[in-house]
Amino acid sequence: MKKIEAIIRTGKFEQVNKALSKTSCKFMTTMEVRGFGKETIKSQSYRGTTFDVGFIPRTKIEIVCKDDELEEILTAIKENSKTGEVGDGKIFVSDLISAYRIRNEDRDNDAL
Amino acid sequence: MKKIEAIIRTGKFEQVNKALSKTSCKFMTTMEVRGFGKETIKSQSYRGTTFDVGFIPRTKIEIVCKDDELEEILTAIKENSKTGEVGDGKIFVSDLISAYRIRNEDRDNDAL
Amino acid sequence: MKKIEAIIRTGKFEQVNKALSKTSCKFMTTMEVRGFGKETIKSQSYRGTTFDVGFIPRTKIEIVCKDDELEEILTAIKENSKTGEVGDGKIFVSDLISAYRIRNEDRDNDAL
Amino acid sequence: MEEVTPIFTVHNLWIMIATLLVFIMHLGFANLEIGLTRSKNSVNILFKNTLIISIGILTYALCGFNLMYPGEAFEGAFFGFAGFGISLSEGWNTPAYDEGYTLYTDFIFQAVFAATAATIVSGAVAERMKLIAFIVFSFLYVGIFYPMVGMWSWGGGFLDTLSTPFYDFAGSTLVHSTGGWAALVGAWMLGPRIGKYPNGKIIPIPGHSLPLAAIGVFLLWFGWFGFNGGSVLSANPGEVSLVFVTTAIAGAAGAFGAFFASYIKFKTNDLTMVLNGILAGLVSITAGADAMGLIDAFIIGLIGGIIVVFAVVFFDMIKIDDPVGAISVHLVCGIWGTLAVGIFGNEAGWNQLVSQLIGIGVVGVFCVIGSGALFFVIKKTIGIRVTEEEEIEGLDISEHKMSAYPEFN
Amino acid sequence: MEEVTPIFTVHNLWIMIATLLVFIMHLGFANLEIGLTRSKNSVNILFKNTLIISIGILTYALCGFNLMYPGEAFEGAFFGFAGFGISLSEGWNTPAYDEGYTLYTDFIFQAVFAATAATIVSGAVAERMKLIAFIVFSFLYVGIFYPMVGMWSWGGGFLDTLSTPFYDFAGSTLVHSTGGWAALVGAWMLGPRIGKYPNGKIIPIPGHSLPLAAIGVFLLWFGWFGFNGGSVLSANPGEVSLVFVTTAIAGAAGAFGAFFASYIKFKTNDLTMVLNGILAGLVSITAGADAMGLIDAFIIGLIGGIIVVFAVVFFDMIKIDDPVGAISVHLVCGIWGTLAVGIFGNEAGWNQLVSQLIGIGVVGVFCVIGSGALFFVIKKTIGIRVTEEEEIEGLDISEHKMSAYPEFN
Amino acid sequence: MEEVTPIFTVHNLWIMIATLLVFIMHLGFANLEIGLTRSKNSVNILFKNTLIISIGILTYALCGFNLMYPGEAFEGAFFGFAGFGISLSEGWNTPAYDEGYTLYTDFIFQAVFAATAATIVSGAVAERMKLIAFIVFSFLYVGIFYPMVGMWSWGGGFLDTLSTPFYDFAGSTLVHSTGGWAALVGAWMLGPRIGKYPNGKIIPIPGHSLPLAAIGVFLLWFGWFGFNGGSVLSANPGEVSLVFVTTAIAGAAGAFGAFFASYIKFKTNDLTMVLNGILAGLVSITAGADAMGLIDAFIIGLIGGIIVVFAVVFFDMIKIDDPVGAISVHLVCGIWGTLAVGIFGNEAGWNQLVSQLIGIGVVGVFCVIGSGALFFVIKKTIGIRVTEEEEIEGLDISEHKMSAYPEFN
Ligand SMILES: Nc1ncnc2c1ncn2[C@@H]1O[C@H](COP(=O)(O)OP(=O)(O)O)[C@@H](O)[C@H]1O
Ligand SMILES: Nc1ncnc2c1ncn2[C@@H]1O[C@H](COP(=O)(O)OP(=O)(O)O)[C@@H](O)[C@H]1O
Ligand SMILES: Nc1ncnc2c1ncn2[C@@H]1O[C@H](COP(=O)(O)OP(=O)(O)O)[C@@H](O)[C@H]1O
Repeated sequence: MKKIEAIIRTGKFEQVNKALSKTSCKFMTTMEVRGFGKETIKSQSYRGTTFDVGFIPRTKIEIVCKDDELEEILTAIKENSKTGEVGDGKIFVSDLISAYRIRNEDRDNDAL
Repeated sequence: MKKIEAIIRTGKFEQVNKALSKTSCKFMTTMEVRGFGKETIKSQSYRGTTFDVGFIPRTKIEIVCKDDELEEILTAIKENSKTGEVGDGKIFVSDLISAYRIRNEDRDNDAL
Repeated sequence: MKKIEAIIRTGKFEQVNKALSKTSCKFMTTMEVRGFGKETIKSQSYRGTTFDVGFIPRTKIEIVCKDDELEEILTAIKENSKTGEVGDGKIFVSDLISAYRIRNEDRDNDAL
Repeated sequence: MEEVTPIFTVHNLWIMIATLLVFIMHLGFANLEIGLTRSKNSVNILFKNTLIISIGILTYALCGFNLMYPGEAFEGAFFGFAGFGISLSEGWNTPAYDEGYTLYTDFIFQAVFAATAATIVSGAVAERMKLIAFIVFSFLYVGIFYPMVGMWSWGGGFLDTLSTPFYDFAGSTLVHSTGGWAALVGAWMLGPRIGKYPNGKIIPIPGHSLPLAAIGVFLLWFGWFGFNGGSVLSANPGEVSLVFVTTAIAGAAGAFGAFFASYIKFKTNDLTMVLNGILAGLVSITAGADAMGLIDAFIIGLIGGIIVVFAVVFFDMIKIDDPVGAISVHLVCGIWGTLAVGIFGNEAGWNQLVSQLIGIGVVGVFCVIGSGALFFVIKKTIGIRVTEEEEIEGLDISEHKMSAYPEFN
Repeated sequence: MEEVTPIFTVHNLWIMIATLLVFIMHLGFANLEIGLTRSKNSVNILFKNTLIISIGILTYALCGFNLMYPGEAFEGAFFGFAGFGISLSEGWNTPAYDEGYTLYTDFIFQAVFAATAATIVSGAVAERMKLIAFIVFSFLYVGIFYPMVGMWSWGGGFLDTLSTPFYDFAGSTLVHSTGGWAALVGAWMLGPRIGKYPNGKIIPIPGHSLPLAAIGVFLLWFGWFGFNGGSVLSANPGEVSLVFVTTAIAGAAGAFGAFFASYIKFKTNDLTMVLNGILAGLVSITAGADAMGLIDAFIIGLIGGIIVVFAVVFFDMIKIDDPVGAISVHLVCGIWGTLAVGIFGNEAGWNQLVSQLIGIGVVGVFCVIGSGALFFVIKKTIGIRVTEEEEIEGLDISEHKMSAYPEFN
Repeated sequence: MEEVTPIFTVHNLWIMIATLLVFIMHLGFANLEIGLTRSKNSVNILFKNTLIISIGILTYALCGFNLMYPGEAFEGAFFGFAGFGISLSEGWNTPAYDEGYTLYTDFIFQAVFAATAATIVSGAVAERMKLIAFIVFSFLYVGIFYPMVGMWSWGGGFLDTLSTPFYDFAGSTLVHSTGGWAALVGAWMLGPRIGKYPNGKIIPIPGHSLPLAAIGVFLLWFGWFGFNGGSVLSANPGEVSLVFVTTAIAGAAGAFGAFFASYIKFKTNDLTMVLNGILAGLVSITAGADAMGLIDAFIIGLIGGIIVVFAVVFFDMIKIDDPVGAISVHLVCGIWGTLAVGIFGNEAGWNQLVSQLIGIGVVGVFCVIGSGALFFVIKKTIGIRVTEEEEIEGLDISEHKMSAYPEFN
């Protein structure tokens, strides 16, 4: 099993979500995060002073999948979250030891 | 050391929290996440149009523990977050290389 | 590649951020989390009843870095998030299999 | 037919403006109630509060007005009814109807008052009562029970023909306690919200927006100048300005009463208690706002503010779960304010105190039985409380399929 | 020179207070509009709404007042203008000017009305129109088009000199439809918000704060008593109190109309529909608030509340994206209310109905062409819609470099 | 004893209504202040603002009223006091007391004014001043210093007996600058909020809710019609309606002044600047609201709106941290408005300008010394600023153990 963590543009989420629903990935968990990176930050202004907010709101997607599903999912995310501009984000993959479905006794690959 | 990531029903959090406090797990980090999965989504309605919000608010628990504490903690989470209905959530376990306590020089198992 | 997850005092974030910008870490992702731990919780009060909120708002920093950058980054975080009081937080390190830059075809170390 | 004189026009204008001030109190109630409850029930509360004012106006036109003011034929009676609808008597728009207002002004001023009684209940049963059950309850309580009680004193009924008539200037008992008793019965019959009193402990359920709660209280205080000031039923400069001053002082004293009481008791500067303290002071002065001096008003308000702190604690102790403190504010301070008329100010005296006790008692018994019967019948028929699952999910989604703040949770 | 009598002072006082009530409606509009849209556009909306009221007051002083009330010389005309600025006629502050108010009271009451027309448009074009385009539009629409239309009936123009004069008491057509037509044209020319109608489906874009929306509606209802009540143009007790009652009843009936209609149609208790229903009832009664009985007001409001539900669905069906329902409320119910004057109440009759139709038609044609031309010229010159990127990011950041709730997102 | 005439009743009614309008300004101040600060301090601010209005009413009854209006015996004096409490003179509720109002109306109108002075300070010292220190300050500043200053001009004191009396119609100096000077001294003595000026840079600390800030400004503008209009001290149609118009125009012009100034200076459409601009226009017109023509009002407001933008920048430059811009709005524009009386309108002239300068100077010196002494004594005794840790955590938790929005952070 692999764990995919993708940090993407919040505005691209809908598109990625739609693309993923056509892959073997049927589950995911997302959260709002703040990205600090190379991206060009839009500066804000308040009462005459301009300031950089320093971060950009991003969406993080976490998916745990079987090893053989990995490529398909990675491709779906990459293709659909891409604009080609700086700030498109990153995808990280790591190993998972075990997985459990809380509802019943399913484990590991069965639990996904 | 192992890292446990559990995605559970937000409404079950209190119960899990109470159960965990009776295990050797004395620390955890939680965050609000959005779960996309098999669960039956309650549809919402706005000005005459019904729509699926697509996700369900879930709570994610992250716990880093010693290898020998793993089972106990897993059991506590599983038993207390279970309703038996679709949507109960998942638990994922992965390996950890090292851990540090910021306050002092404790490392790895000592730092937990 | 290594993945660093640091859970720090929210009030220390600015300082850590500034320190990190002087290391080879140029990217990170942060999120608001709730920490349950040994920290002394300030109790709140509402309409005559005192209660413990049970958690403390914390900031979680996630950084993926090359293996040889690890120490430098860890040191920067540790030194700048420390107060010496209970509740300073933890840093966890785990292994990463692969990384991708969404914008182009960069992989792994190149993608960071 | 009498002429429309300048003075009649002024008096009438003031009562119309007082109507607006009482109207905006409903926004105050709505804000206070959503502020002191969780965001997962805000749509439900706004829905209820929006309908209550509408129900109040419509039922009062249908029957309430003629139940409350059935006319001289029913003097000293327990019940009277002058028929459905509002019929225009001759001279309805001249001083022949009343020195201070036209028939329609009279009606609309009383109508916005009426809805108040149900709004008070709304706060106490919040976060767990079924929408449809609450709507049915409001229709009947505002349309029938409230005007019946009002008739006893303001409509010339039996409390008004006691040898020393029961004195309730702007409704500490007739409005606030009438709502408060039903709030008590409702909160008791519903039982507490899930998680409020687990294993006998008290777990606070903090309201989701104290700014909204504070906005609510400011608007209520603002409107109260119309609630009390309009009850003079004319723009008489001396009387209305006295009522303004007593209302202002009692509210301010209530704030300090609650501030000190909660600081001494809990060692904390609890904003929600100060907000309740202001309302407590206002409810307390309502029965005698035109009969008190400045120092009387100060003492009455101060004591009201102190009482409300202990009342909130008391109801928590006996496990009556009242999310916004409506019972403590409107019932307990309503009783205190009504009694205060017999103790302080122009009307003070043993006879008056006895009449006040009679009024409080009769209204209390009637409201408890009346609202109890209503709630009971509703419970047995359409059901009164949402399911546990619905309550945990929040009434906004379960009753309305909507979220109050869709972007924030 | 005539003397300042007590009765003149009362009348004038009421119109000044009505001015304040209409003024606070602008806060109501602002709250409703930000409540029903996304938080990423709230600063933009508040900016627009803050400027609109300022624009209304300033342009009305510059030319609006003298366009709308050019004086007897232009009786029966289509256009008239008495020159820039406000000049003080002799006796401007005595009954010689008018039995009910001074010149300045007249001016300021009319000025706060004027801004309403542009505010209505604001809601329909929200979340995608360029700030500068909207400001330019408001200046011209409020400063020139609105007073021209108003002149036709209220200023003694040709609609007022029909054999059966067009009857629009407080402006169902002259204010609400005038705003509503421009809202329709604007929403149509702009096209829908990104993501509202993908592939022909309707995807709701929920407003970010229903509490703010509800506060807005309460404030609007509150202010409407001044909008309608002030339009009596004196404090006449009988007339103003009647208007209060019809306004209250129509609003309440509108709430129930929308409640039932949306429950039957969608099986849901939709708060936003009930809120729109109240406004629908209020817009509907506005044209005949002084000419209806209580039952008339109830029926008119109820139908208004029902209509608005179907209108919202209809405009979504034809893909006119109106975030707050402004077109349904102000245009559709404005038309309904204007027609209702020919059907119910004192003025009812065929001749009246024909006059109402003429008025509706003429105003409609003029406003569609006028606002269409305005929007077209603006589109071709400074551009009318923000870029796709700006819209997705939100107008707060792209137009103002600010965030409405910097801590929450 | 003189009779209660219709005209007396109207005048008195208007002053009572103006009282309500000024009262609701306190809700406006509260909203503006929490909107422009961080959510971790909202409970604290609401607590302060709720107590200030209560403190204002109570201290004004205790001694303020009799300090401010000590009676003819103290004509031309620097200090006078007619004893504690409010004693009812004979004829207090007839024109014998005053042609325009009863004693109680007079008292309550002045009392709600009084609290304004402390509220202004509240904004400038927000997010770092100790609660108890602020409460003690408010008691003394509102109870003693404010009425002393007011007495000099409105109470017949020495500024009123200058050969050309100092002219401050509704209090640009007597209310706004009096608050503003203390705001300046307080903000200076407290020092800036942590993180506002690190290493000499300016780091903006954005307010957490611009919708609340905008609601606040709308309510303030609304209330200002009572603040200025009530200061006519009668319902005189010509005078009050003129004041309404100048107040409306100055506020609108202030919005545009700030809009243009901040756009030209910063190339941004800053909502907070436009909001401050409206208030700037209003403060500026306050001193001469009854003495200006429409064009005067426009110019005064416009300049006020421009000034406020530069003032905000200036105070940031000299590192006086004023979270809501209170000093810029109330002090700087208060001075401008007071001077404007000598430059524009009926009172303009060299002598008047000199008197205005004297008034501004004397009040300034007195308020700086007075509030400085007060703050100093408080600092040395109970302490004035919360600890660094408390400030970072937020005053809501550290001073109140509560969170304003417990669900959202
Ligand atoms: N090494 C990293 N560790 C953690 N988060 C990262 C890392 N690199 C990028 N991110 C996240 O991804 C977001 C986009 O990254 P960025 O480098 O700007 O994309 P790109 O390289 O395509 O321009 C960042 O805002 C940050 O949240
Ligand atoms: N493979 C996965 N990767 C990431 N998150 C997942 C995965 N599977 C489930 N989840 C999370 O767990 C939640 C509940 O999962 P679900 O499959 O509905 O539970 P069950 O299988 O018990 O019905 C989902 O909403 C999602 O947030
Ligand atoms: N084993 C753990 N697993 C997950 N999160 C942890 C763990 N230990 C600590 N944390 C997080 O770190 C925060 C601070 O930890 P704490 O133990 O109080 O620090 P310290 O040991 O320095 O006093 C906790 O609130 C929690 O969020």
